[in-house]
Amino acid sequence: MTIALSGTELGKRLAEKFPGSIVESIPDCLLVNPSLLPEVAGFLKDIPDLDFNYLNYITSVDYYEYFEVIYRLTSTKYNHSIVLKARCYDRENPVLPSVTELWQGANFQEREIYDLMGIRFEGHPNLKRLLLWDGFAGHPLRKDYL
Amino acid sequence: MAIKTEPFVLNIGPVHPSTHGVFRMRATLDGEVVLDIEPVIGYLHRGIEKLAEQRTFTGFIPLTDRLDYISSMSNNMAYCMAVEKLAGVKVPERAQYLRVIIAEMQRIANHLIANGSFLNDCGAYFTPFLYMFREREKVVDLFEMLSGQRLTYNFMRIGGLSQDIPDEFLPALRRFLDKMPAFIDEYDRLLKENEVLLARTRGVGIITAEKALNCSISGPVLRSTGYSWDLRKADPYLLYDRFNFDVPVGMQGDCYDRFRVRMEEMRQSVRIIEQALKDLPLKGAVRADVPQRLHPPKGEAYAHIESPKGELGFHVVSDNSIAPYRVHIRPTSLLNLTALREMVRGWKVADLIVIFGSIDICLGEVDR
Amino acid sequence: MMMPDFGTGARIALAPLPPDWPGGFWWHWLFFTVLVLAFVLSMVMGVIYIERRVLARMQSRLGPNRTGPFGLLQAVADAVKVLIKENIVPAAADKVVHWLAPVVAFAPVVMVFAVVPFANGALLADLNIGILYVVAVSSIASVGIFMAGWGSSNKYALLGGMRDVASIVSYEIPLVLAILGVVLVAGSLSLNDIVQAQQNIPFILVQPLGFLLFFTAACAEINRSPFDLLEADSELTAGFHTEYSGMKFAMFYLVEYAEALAVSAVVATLFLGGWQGPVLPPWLWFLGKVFFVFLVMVWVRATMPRVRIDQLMAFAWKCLFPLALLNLLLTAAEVALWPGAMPLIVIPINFAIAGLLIIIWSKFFKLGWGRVEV
Amino acid sequence: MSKFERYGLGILKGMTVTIRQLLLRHPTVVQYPEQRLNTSRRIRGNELIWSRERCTGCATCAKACPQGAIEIVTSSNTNNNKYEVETYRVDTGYCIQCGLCVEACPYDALFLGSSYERAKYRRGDIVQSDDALLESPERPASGYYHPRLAEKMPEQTLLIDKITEKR
Repeated sequence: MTIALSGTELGKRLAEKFPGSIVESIPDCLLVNPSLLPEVAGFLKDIPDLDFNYLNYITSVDYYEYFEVIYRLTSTKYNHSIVLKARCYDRENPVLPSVTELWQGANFQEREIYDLMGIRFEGHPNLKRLLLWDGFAGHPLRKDYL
Repeated sequence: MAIKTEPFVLNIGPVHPSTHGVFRMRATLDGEVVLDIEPVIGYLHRGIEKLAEQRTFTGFIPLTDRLDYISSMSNNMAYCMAVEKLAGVKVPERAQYLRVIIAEMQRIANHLIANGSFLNDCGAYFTPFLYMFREREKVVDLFEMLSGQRLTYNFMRIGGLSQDIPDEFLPALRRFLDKMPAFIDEYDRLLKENEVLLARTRGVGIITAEKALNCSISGPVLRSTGYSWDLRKADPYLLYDRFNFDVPVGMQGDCYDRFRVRMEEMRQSVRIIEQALKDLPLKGAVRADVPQRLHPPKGEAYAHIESPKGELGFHVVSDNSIAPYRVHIRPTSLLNLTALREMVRGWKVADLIVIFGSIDICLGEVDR
Repeated sequence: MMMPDFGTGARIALAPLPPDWPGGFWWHWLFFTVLVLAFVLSMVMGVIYIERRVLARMQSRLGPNRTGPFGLLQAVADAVKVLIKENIVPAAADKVVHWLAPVVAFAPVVMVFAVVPFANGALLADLNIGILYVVAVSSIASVGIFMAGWGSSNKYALLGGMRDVASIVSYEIPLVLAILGVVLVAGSLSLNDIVQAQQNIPFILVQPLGFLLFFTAACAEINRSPFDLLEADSELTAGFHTEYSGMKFAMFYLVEYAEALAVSAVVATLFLGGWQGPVLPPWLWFLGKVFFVFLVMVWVRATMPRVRIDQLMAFAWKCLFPLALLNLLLTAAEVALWPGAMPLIVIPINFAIAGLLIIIWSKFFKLGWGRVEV
Repeated sequence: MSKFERYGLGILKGMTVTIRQLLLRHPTVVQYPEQRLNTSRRIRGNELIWSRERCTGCATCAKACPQGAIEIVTSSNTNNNKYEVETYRVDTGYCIQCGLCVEACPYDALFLGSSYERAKYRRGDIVQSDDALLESPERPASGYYHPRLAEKMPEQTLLIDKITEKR
């Protein structure tokens, strides 16, 4: 059984290591400060006793006030998982750092999120629209897209 | 003096016999050698995730059929499991057993198509393809008996199955199971040791386990690298912890291993179904009491299953209305394509097709 | 009746040629040319029918069964359909080459049948260099195929044409070397003489390795599966004839099967004793053998995956070519040192040598992998 | 490096399978227009079948339809305190035969058709309403979600029970 790690415990550890990186830590997930996301994700991936080597998926949800990007990480070695969340409050030009460097599997998914939700991922090697064609007006998965 | 050559761009797809749908690759070739490819997808994009936001929780189930249309039952099941997790619905045991049986039947059907079209891509002129379709037809017949349709089953419901199985289903399934292993042996006899197939697929398109994990690859493609990661074992959903089965893994992660892993998985699926049939409760409800206009509490849930192609998951967000606030589908096929570029570089055009075929994608799921 | 002598140099008495057709040489020529053409075209329909039905049955299907009794007229119906189809020439195509290609491909295939004996002496031209003529003429078809690939201005077609040229050039060599073994044993280049030399023992028993080499190389030469790279439908959509439609496509289709028929006829002539056989009339024996060889081709096609282009070339140069050279050497040695050898001794020896060589070469010869660092 | 380790024996092994299929087995083929198989008892066929008598006009089906293909217009009849269905219209072109409306109907007034060759020549014909939706000999109802109806239907022909045909 994949154990869902408690966000509160991991959050404490991360807050010590990277001050200001954790906005909120609840049992279900860790809410990460977007500016420190690559550091936190890299720590989670590289530290031997966590070893989150597998990125299940990235998705994004539009909550009107902010965009929430959700990362689910799994360690295939220890068989545990954690959910990271990052929020973008800027609706006009939402930007998040890319995690493609850490997990290549993020490549297509970040492009998809850029395409459908309009969140730009900085540091992505090839940030183009994935599903829709270039020049498509708007980002369909936003709640205000009609 | 060396001859001056320059690479040329070959456009493969979106309409091409072996891109399994409307996948397009811009391949840069040096003679026959693939220097680089750029996958272009989106030709089948229907905006299913957006459509979900305008449908009720139940009303979205028929649309999940259209994701990976080769294995619709798995899609239905994954979505229903996510909503069940969200709404806290307890599925009756009989329904869970039936779900296991159906999911494994679906795995057999999917792997038959995957291997058949893979061998067809290798150039075996339709013989293995048609042999495998013949067996798949039998599975589809059984699904037709259950759900009334042959491709878009729409059989799972939130809290169980849409209807109980008909009386003639179990004897028919038993007859199918009795014959299936012999047919798998026949496929093995047909091409498993064929020298030409070995030459074409051994060592071709190798991917290492670390690379595969880093690229979020799952399913038979990951297991072919020798890394045993199967959600049925790693994160047992339904009743998979009650069954005794093996997870076949490959040796080095080449096309031949992927082919072999799928063949072995079919054998294991037959094993699982036989065990499930033994334990299946003969009477009992197949559907929990779920209101037709379900509105789960506010929150989000993610449920994943080991679909035939890999980890298929649904991330469902609810805002306590009758429609999901957001549905995200973890697209197995799309993520399995992540490493395609690394896998095909330096191989020939013919290998490009073989490697692509061995990944076994379904464009309905890639583009959604 | 003479005993077959394995290349002792003694001339085999030529059977009397059939009487000249009244009206002189040109009438004779015209009549038999038309006859051979008609034969080829009708036989091609036959082999298309056989291929489709047998392949279908091997694939657990029925095959064409709607037009005519047992679907016998399917090829006719297809021909009529294809005749009334629109002829599409791509705008960027080299028009002349595009037009000429099917003709260039078709003509030499029919010409092969000029020297194939249907019965004793029943052949259009009893060339004393018959087999050389077959080899020379049959490879012209690849010029037509390359013209089609080049003239279509289509990348798939070009790749297909390139593959064809590469494979033809490579496979011509083992093909000829395998034929040379037969020629050494028979002591003649004329196909009729070769058939007559097989009166008691067909050469497949005397030359088992030569037969395998010839059959493989010929399959590659005419692009039958598993060497059907130039129209590899899963890779190159339709290869060289991607841009062809209507009757020009039908010509290529015809070429494909006429080539298969020609190779079957040559195999039957060289290795299976041609028209020789008891009881039944010679032409029936010949046809039966041709169809049998063709059936084997269909059988192989139903089973085998396709090889890759570099494996195709490697197979020709690293496997078939040395084996063919060895075969030629051994045959020459046998013929020179042991001219009057009893066939009963030679046959097992040759089979043993063939088996041994194949096993040894299997150890040496490797396929697969082959990634190029880019 | 992989090699021809089995000297072509693997190829010969494969060829025995194909020749066995040619000589010993029957093709697995159904000659469709002449030879028809019994479809599933629960077949979700081409058209929706509606029962005017049982329908109360509650519009549960219209709400359950994920495609919005069902349109229902009712008027209230004050005399006997009842809804009356004025129009029941299905756009078959939108219909995906998911069967959710049949499941949703609380009065068993909806059925899926069990016929499957119901292509239309005109676009107008695919929008069906009222009397065109009733059950008729060309439009038999299927047993989907109606077990009692399913029992009466002929048993499904299964490929497992060997559908073969001699040449």
